[in-house]
Amino acid sequence: MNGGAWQAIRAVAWRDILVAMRGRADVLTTVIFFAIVVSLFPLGVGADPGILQTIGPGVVWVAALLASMLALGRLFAGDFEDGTLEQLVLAGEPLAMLVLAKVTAHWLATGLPLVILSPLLGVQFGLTGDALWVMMWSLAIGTPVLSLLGAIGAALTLGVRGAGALTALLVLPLYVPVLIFGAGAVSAAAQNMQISAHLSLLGAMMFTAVALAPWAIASAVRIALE
Amino acid sequence: MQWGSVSEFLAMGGYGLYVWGSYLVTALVLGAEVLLIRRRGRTTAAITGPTENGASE
Amino acid sequence: MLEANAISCVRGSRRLFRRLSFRVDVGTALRIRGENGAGKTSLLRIVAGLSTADEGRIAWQGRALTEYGDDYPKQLVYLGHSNALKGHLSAEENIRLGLAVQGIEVGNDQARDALNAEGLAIAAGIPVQWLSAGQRRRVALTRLVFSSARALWILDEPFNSLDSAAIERLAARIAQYLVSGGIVVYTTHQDVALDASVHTLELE
Amino acid sequence: MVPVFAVLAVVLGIAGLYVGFFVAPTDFQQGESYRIIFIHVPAAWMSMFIYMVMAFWAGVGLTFNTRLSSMMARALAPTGALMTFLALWTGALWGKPTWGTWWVWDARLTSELILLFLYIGYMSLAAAIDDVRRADKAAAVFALVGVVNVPIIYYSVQWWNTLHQGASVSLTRAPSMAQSMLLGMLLMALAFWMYSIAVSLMRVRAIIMERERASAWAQELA
Repeated sequence: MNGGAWQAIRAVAWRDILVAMRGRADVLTTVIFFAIVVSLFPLGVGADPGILQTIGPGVVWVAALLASMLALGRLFAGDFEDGTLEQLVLAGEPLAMLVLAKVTAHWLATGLPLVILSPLLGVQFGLTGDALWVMMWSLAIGTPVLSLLGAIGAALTLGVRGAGALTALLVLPLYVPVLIFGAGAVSAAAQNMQISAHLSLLGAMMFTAVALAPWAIASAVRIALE
Repeated sequence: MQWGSVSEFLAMGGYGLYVWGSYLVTALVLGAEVLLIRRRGRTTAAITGPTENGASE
Repeated sequence: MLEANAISCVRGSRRLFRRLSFRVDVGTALRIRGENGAGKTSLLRIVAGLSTADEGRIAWQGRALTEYGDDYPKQLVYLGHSNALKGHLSAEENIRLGLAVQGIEVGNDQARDALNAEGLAIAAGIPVQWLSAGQRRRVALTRLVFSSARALWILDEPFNSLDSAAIERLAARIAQYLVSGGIVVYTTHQDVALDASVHTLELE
Repeated sequence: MVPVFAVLAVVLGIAGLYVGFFVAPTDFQQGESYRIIFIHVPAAWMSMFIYMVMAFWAGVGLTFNTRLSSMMARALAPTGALMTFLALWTGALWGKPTWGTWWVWDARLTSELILLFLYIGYMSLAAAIDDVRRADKAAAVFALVGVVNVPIIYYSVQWWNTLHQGASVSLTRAPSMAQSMLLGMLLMALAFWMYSIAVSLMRVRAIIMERERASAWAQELA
């Protein structure tokens, strides 16, 4: 990759991070949504520690999944309306790389906070040190996949009526494998069973997503701008 | 040919509800699909009418 | 040299134009006229390579756009209806980062000088969303200061919401760019005099 | 061409049903309820097969920009979704007498459910976009992304099922297949295949006519 491409990628990522920092409200909504959804479950299911401990991993993971899906609305929509997305396509650099830069910046603003907050919420469910540690790891590996898959849905539904709900409908089925192995890893750790299988499969999904998703996102963006 | 009588066939060894339930719904659904498509074809043909290139054969 | 022969474009179930041909040589500008919805913007987007014509072919320096891939966009600047500015960021940041994405390196002071020349010194540091429409358009147009190296400018209603002084400045800059061997394809509903050779294309 | 497949579908269907109900013996373990297999398994196979064919046409339409292949993909989707629904419906009705519950979190049924969501996602994306050409292309991208994910979803659900349930409750272990049972199922599968082709061709003709009407109006307007 020549210098120009790297410079463009850095500029795209840095610009999005700046925008995320300036518009902190958006970042906070994702994290607060995550916290609220997690704390709803004990109210619904009752505070019996036994139950909470078994459903804890699944609840935190589903909440993280929904929170990251909620945040997808801001990934391309803003750039689509103000015309910056067009300039990305006309930058003459591989669009898949520029899009990957955007998703990375988006993950830093919305995925990473979930990872950092998750142990705090795991404690609510009586999960111990080991399970909490694995929860952070599984989310750290899993949330990038959620962002990448979600970005495909977000790009496909640009400028479409009811894009939010439609993106959810498109990406939730694709999230299933990530949820299974993510939550599986945490509940395995909670019963101090083997977790290496879960995490390595999650890792495999992450690398596949990083390799393949950008091309799908790029073609979806080009189609949206036609 | 192990069905003694029609009623035995319908009873389907006591599972009649489930077996016929599935077959009936399948038949209904497939039949409905065919009818819907035919209606969809006819409405388009009706609207198109005799266009200059006679698209609705 | 930009050339289009027999291009046509259908959007949804409406045909915008059919069998349209034109040629724009170095140093000349092509103004595209037509009422709203006649397909002016669609034509500009086709020329920029953002979308593809249903029929016909566009050639840039003799080669069809389809053969270029990523290096055709490298030779043009496209300014659409929207200003391509991020509201949260300041004018300076928008220019610097916006151009960096296009591969044009611009330092802080260069950006500030360009904004001063455009009379936007005070606005350089504040988020663009608090500027007026005219000021935002002028910030967007400042990109042209750094794009004279590009061979083709595609401008969609560049004079929109500009005051007369700004219109004159822009007209002068376009004329100067044309003299230095550039090509401009643009649309405008205001009759702005450009002292360069301008052809007009009417879209019914 | 449609009538050919329609006739084939009917003939194979009747043959299959005949074999299924009158030749195949009663299953010693499940009694007569297993006869649902004659539509459950073909429907499940077709739901997977149609998604692959749909993704193939979508891919062709996307790469070669051929409108007809995108239309073919759009024509296949509803039938595929229907087959998935039938697989789920018959699976539930089969589960009730055999395991006492309408819905069983069996690996295959669960992935069928997710496949249904993928179909619905494809169709609603295509329907939500007004510009027909963009709708075809966007839906095609989703179909391709889907087809890459279907095996991943299938195996992760499989893995998840063995983890939580153990292999006891599973449809995969079909009852020991007497010769005639297998024949009945294969005949029905072929019948479903012919049916799907016939119905999709009918629908693609309707889509072509609709789009010709749309462009015919464009000519008159211009």
